Amino acid sequence: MNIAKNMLFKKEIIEPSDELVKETFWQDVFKSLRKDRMAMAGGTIIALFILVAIFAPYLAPYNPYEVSLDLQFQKPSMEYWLGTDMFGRDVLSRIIYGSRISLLIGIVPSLITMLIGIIFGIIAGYFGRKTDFIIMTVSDMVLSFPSLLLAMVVMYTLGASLLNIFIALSIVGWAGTARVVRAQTLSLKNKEFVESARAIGVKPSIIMIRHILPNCIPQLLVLFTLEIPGSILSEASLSFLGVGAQPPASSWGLMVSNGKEFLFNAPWVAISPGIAILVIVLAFNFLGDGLRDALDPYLKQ
Amino acid sequence: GNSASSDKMITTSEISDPGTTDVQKTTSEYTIPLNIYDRLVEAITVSPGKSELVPGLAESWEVSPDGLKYTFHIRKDVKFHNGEILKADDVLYTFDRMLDPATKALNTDFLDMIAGAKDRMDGKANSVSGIKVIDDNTIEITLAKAFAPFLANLATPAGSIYNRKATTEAGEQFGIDPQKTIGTGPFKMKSWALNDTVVLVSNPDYFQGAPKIDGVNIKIVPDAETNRIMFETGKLDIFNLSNSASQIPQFRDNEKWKNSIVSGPIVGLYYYALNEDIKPLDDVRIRKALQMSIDRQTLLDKLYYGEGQLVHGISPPGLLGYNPELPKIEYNPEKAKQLLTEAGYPNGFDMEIVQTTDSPNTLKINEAVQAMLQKVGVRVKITQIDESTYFATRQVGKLPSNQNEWSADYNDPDNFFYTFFSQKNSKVRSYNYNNLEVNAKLEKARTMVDQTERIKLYQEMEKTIAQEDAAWIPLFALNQLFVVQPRVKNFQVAWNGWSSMSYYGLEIVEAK
Amino acid sequence: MNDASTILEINNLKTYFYTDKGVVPAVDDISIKVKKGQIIGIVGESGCGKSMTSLSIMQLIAPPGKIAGGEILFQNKNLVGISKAEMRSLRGNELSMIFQEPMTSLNPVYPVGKQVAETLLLHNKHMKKAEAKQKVIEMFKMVGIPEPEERYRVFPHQLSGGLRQRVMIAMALICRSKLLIADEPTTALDVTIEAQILKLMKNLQEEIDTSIIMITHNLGIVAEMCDYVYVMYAGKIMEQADVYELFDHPKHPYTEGLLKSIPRSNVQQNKEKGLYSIKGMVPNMLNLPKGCRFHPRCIYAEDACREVEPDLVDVGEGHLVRCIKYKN
Amino acid sequence: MHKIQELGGDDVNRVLMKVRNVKTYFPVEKGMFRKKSAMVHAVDDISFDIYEGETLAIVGESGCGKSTLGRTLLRLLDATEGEAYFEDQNIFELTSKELRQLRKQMQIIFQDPFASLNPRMKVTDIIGEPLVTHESMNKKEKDERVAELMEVVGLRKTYGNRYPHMFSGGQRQRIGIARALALNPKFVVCDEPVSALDVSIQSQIINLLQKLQEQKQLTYLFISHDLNVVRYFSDRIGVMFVGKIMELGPTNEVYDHPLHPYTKFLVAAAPVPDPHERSKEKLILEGEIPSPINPPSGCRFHTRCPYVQDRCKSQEPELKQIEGRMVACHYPLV
Amino acid sequence: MGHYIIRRLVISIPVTFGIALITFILLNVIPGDPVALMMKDHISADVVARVRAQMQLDDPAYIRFFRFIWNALHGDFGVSYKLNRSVSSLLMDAFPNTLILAISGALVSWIIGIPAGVLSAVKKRSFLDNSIMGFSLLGVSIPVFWAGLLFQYIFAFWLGILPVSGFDGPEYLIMPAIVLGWSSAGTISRLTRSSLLEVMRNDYIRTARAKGNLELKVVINHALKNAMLPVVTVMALQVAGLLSGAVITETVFGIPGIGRIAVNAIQNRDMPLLQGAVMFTTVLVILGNLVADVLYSLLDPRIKYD
Ligand SMILES: Nc1ncnc2c1ncn2[C@@H]1O[C@H](COP(=O)(O)OP(=O)(O)OP(=O)(O)O)[C@@H](O)[C@H]1O
Ligand SMILES: Nc1ncnc2c1ncn2[C@@H]1O[C@H](COP(=O)(O)OP(=O)(O)OP(=O)(O)O)[C@@H](O)[C@H]1O
Ligand SMILES: [Mg+2]
Ligand SMILES: [Mg+2]
Repeated sequence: MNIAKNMLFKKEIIEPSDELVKETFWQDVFKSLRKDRMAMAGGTIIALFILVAIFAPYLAPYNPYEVSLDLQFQKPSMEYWLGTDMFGRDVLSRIIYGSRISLLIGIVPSLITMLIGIIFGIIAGYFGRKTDFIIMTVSDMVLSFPSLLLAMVVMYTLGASLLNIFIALSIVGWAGTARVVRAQTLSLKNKEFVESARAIGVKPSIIMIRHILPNCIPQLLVLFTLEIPGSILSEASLSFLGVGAQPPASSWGLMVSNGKEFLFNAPWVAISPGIAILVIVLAFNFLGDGLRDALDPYLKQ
Repeated sequence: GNSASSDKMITTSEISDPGTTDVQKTTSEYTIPLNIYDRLVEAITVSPGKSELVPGLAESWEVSPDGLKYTFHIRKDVKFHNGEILKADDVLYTFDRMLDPATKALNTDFLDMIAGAKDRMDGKANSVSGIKVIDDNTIEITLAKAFAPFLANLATPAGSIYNRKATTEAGEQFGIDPQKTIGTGPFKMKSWALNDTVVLVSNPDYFQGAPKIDGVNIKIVPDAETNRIMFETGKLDIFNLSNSASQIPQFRDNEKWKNSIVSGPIVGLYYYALNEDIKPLDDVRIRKALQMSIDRQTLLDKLYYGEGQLVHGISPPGLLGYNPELPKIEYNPEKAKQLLTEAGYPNGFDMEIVQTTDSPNTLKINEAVQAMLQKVGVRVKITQIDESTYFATRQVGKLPSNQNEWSADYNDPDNFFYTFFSQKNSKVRSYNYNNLEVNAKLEKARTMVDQTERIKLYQEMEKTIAQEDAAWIPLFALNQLFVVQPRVKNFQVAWNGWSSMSYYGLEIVEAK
Repeated sequence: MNDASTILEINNLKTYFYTDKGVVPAVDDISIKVKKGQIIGIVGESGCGKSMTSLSIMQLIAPPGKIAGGEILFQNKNLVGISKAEMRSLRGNELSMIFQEPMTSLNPVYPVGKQVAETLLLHNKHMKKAEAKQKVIEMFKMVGIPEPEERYRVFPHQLSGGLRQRVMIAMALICRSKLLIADEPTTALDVTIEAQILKLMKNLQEEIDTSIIMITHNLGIVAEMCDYVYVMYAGKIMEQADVYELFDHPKHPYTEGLLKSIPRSNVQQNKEKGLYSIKGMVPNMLNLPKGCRFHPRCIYAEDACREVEPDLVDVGEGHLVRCIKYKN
Repeated sequence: MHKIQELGGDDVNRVLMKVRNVKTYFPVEKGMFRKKSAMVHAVDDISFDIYEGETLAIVGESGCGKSTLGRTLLRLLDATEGEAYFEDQNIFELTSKELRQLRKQMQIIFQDPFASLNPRMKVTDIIGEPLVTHESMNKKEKDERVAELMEVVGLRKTYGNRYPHMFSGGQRQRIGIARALALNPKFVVCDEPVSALDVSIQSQIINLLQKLQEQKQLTYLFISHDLNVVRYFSDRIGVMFVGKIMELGPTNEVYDHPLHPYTKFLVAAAPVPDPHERSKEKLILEGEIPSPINPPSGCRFHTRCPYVQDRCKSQEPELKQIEGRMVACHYPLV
Repeated sequence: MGHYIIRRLVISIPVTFGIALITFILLNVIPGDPVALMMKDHISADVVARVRAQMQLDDPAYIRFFRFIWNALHGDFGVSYKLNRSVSSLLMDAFPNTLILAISGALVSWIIGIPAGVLSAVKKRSFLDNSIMGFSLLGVSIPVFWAGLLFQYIFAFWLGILPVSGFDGPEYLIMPAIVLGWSSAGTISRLTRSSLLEVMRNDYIRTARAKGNLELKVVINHALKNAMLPVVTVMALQVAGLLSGAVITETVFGIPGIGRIAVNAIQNRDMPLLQGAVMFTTVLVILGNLVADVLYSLLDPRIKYD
């Protein structure tokens, strides 16, 4: 039998054969996400609500702020699909407009939380030692401070306003994110590709941005989708305690807590925003769970 | 068994825990003090919304013609809950304690007109020169200046009389520890689980005879809906609708309950305060315009289901010197706009209304008013701030416009007029209303002895303040509504509202 | 072929994975026979279906995988389609398995002794715990675990890799199984420890007289341990022969390539020439090449190879090859 | 700069790297709470030279400190003690700026082709990262250089904008090699570059490494536990055991005539791919590898050594020169 | 272990101190005035000024802070402005109620959450999984004050089988515990599910199957104990969190607990009380953390603290 002769210096090109997976990471995730019916339902609902929020002025049948006490507590009818509240304002229109504030309250603090959490988490995880100790001690403080109380204190300190709700919820939330990011960073820090970047002489700041952060994203994404419903519910609680969204704005949380007292004589006032909260929170949860499942193999790589 | 249906205990509820029953250290939450202590003079409800001063621990008194010296003759047969006999010294002790700086009392305003009170409060004297014990049953109080409402003043819960021995022994625990909180009243404190229940039991030795009920359970139930469900399931005997006006139609239209509603006017009113330091509220035309742009009748009808009547001045119905003839403040948005234009604001202006964060009822009025003012072009921003900030800001005269309520502490116009518009108080209440003439008249009226003249002066001032100067926007006097279980008899709405509810007269008759 | 000495006979086994990207024929029509007391080897590169073959025998294929055809006769009983209860009574008892990763194959929260005893108790309903413990300790002694009494109580993390693998072996042999499947039992171990474990397995096999299926990608281990060898490539058996025959006269170009590409310590290799290497790489199982699945990498490939899939042909003395060059 | 005495070997070759008494210890973190009482003696007083252009292999069992040694020499880990001179520069004393400069000269190829490439970066960016970091190249120059590198390691250059997961293990290892070579280093640490690969792929990579060494005059520190590969690939070999070098010398000599008992057993333990060899009685080392936290007293190998003597238990043997090799044994097998 | 616990406690000192400081700063930048608040509508500038001085509120902030710390170190958290009682006794009185509520709420959430998590992990992505997850997430999604009202309406008003509000016996605990537990059952079930799914992928599960174990036994004996490790941590933290997080439940059901005290303290700018309540709950959370870690080490033989 004739063995191939000197193969060593033969020019050889390895074909990355087309049979190999061609999808990018996100295509792959999206593909497995698409099969998850609950997650897709969640995603669709969220998309719908976002559209509603964007096109609120076109969708709302009435001016949501228009008070006319003569129209107080109209039952749901053809004219007022979801009835009117004690000021005669159209509940449907208020829910439609409320989606703006509620989604903002869900998304903005979660974004801020993520941002702060990422920065502190990566820095703590990457540099370790004293930096880590300080950041983690502060985050311990935040975490051991009862979150609703902390939010309340902050709201009292800063006064009730939308911006301050964002701030309050972010102050409460960042510590959890920082922990997750830090843990992730700690595990990534010892990964060979990070070491390889160090071996090349890449600066720490760039390593953090280029190598560590993108690999935290799947985890962060899951966290993000689960943070949002948390914020929406926190705002409802804050509204219940009187420091949530401010009238005449109509956040769902505010509508629910205001409508609570009419639950017996005019149930429609509170039930429909309540259902809106329920639906969006469930939607985010299902999407988050679906994402987690879809990202699962990547979270553990 | 704490349930309402058992024995002869009445079960009621409060939204929040009073914290202390020492009236010297609180300026509200008087229900329990009213029932466990007595005062030298008592203000009783004689008919709905009407009150009268009657002898209490003092069986009689004399007032010197200049209105400066009061001599009280104290009953001989009164026993404190600890068995001590009431003596004039206890009265001296009580009043001195209020003024003693060590007490850190908050209610000193009720006694600071007594001669020597200021020195005592400032720590310059060890006793109050104006209070003298003549004998065990006689005490003489001298005022620094004549003060017409002094007697009515003493009839407020703040005038409750303590026992020297028990109170001294109790120290900081007085008013807190049920066993150490000793009064002479028809009920004794039995137990106190903070934020849960206060139990009062009847005092069989009460000098006017033991109450007909065994006692009162006062539940602390913060949530209004929970309150309602408790009442409907028989866990409460009395349900106060003032915290949930929205339930009024529910009960009014309910076959089971509609006959159990006890309603009555109270001497108190709702109003908007306007801060004249904030532009353009310094312009009387603007203030008048605001008065005219609020459809008060609709507010009353829609938010309070018509349970009350409009007020056009300062005195609510039932107050000494109430003037039913006062011209009406009309709802006239057209004229209001015209006034705004005259004042240089044809397109309206921006206005801030503040309120405390956890008062949903105020918020409702504010939201409705916001919409009404919007119609004349006034753009209202409702700011909710926490109570602490609210009062701190108000105290320095910087609080923007706000809606508020006031019910009488004592039945005298002074309690309204002076409280709001005197030079001293106008700032503290953030009106910054400075009509020197009115200020002088207010001070004068306090000291006047001739009641008829005095009332006339008040009615005159009322017109000036509320209508000519439009210093505030009076809204309405509301009825107080309660739903009461059928087994509870003799329930009466207190003349000045819930906070002074006496349980003494109640009876329980179990239906067969 | 039902002679008494055959303990396991796999005929035309197909284990497919039905994924959304397509069907993966992880095990594609393979036949294997194991005689009593025999050590057979299955070699092949990563992903060629070795583990799936063993898991198929154990009936532990998890969805989306499924046995798509063929039969697995264990002591003349077909395991494909057997009831779950019946299968459970075989597992760990007559049929047992050692896995590749001793580090993760033991439950971290139970003492190792207990884990071994569990197998015993599962298959001997009347056995007392104390008796089981006694047996486990004996077994521990047998697999060369020092201080077996103390070791009974320790947790997996307190043992080194070699000891853990011994525990795994003890677990597999505690019921004196007829057939032991060892899926890369030493891959995770160090050479010196590997030598210990291999020796141990060999000794035990002689003592207990079980048959062993040794799955590995290390030809050295095959040469040292096995009597008969199957070479797998992309789900199919490419060549099977007696171990001496295979190493001395490899017939399939793949086998040949594999043997040549190992740097040998006993043969003086000419460094200038470079190592022999098989070009290209293992095909994607979702998209197998037409014809012989090895042809893209085969230096002898002809046109015919690209068209027809060759059969496994017997070239005598139990030597079978799947290559177009050999026709009967 | 003081003169360092050179260790062993002939003086024909230039010394590229001098390693002197290097120790790398890790504090042990017990449980969740950090109590740093114990130390892992991962690399414990190691000295040797690396000659320009040679392949020095380090073999030893898992956990004996091979990777730690490699990483310490690249200063990816900080040494606890000792000195290491790369062309007369003590790399342990460089400032971080100097170090970044030096990184152009010395690179590393990792074992795990899956973990060593950032899964979120495209191949071009992975290979181009060293270029972007060190050379101010414009995009075009960079892309050209990357394409060139890809070709050198046998990757089709059109696949530059793919992600690592789209490649097989062998291809990924090639990407890692291209990245390591991007800056034309002199010295490359290969930390088990082929142990994760299948035999058929393994030989491709070994050939590639060999080709590159010849073309670019690279010096390799080749870490492996596969004795067959090492024997084939290296010029000299160092045998490590629990943080120490036991024997160091030219590959064939060490294999054919091991002086240290450990080397002898290690070589014997490797399974031979030849069934005819199996009838021979194998030399099998008993016992477990000792813990690097508490290495045995005296000679670290004494607990497993069949030739152990009393002296071995108490006195630690030094690495001495014997027959042109270095051995750390009181009783070498001469 | 003893050492470990002590050192952990030592480490938590800066955390506790920091929290005291943060609370103090937050409360001091707010313009409010506790005395003004105590007087409410009867406010009078003279009285406020006098009482403030009497209460030493006019001292510089740092003096007040260190006075507070100094007293706290001596076990004296001061006297509540609003309730006129010693903060320590207020907290100690409220604590048992909250503790009972928190524990029973947590129990409910475990009783719902853990089996739900297990079931949905075993039947992953099935209808059962989705509906169980849906149910436990429902608890998370409904605002607590709503769920509370709903329960009161159904069980107290309609069915009349449970008391509406108050805290006089075990029957009073049922609804609040369910409301509270349901609201956190989602977290537990989700965690159980993902943890179990992860554990089920492990090699030792395959080993357990290869031994001939029943699938149910594999899940319960082999997977669950491992899967519970992260869940237990969260469970211990959850109890700690519920101690202070039950504010709304306490309000709706009229339970005299720490949460309500704390909220009232915030509303009343009752500095000593809030400081006390926050310190108290912080210490509880820290202890909860510690308990979680200790439990973890008891369950997981791999972790030893010494
Ligand atoms: N869950 C799965 N889904 C799809 N394909 C799978 C799955 N599990 C295994 N496979 C495929 O089955 C084939 C055979 O895998 P198997 O584990 O038997 O390989 P192996 O020979 O044991 O490899 P290794 O040496 O890496 O253990 C692989 O190509 C793999 O892609
Ligand atoms: N960052 C670290 N922290 C603590 N200990 C470590 C660290 N890195 C390595 N070690 C320990 O140092 C010792 C040597 O590890 P090293 O990775 O150098 O071994 P190795 O010879 O490369 O082993 P392998 O063949 O498994 O790669 C081991 O006991 C290891 O557990
Ligand atoms: Mg396998
Ligand atoms: Mg290594």
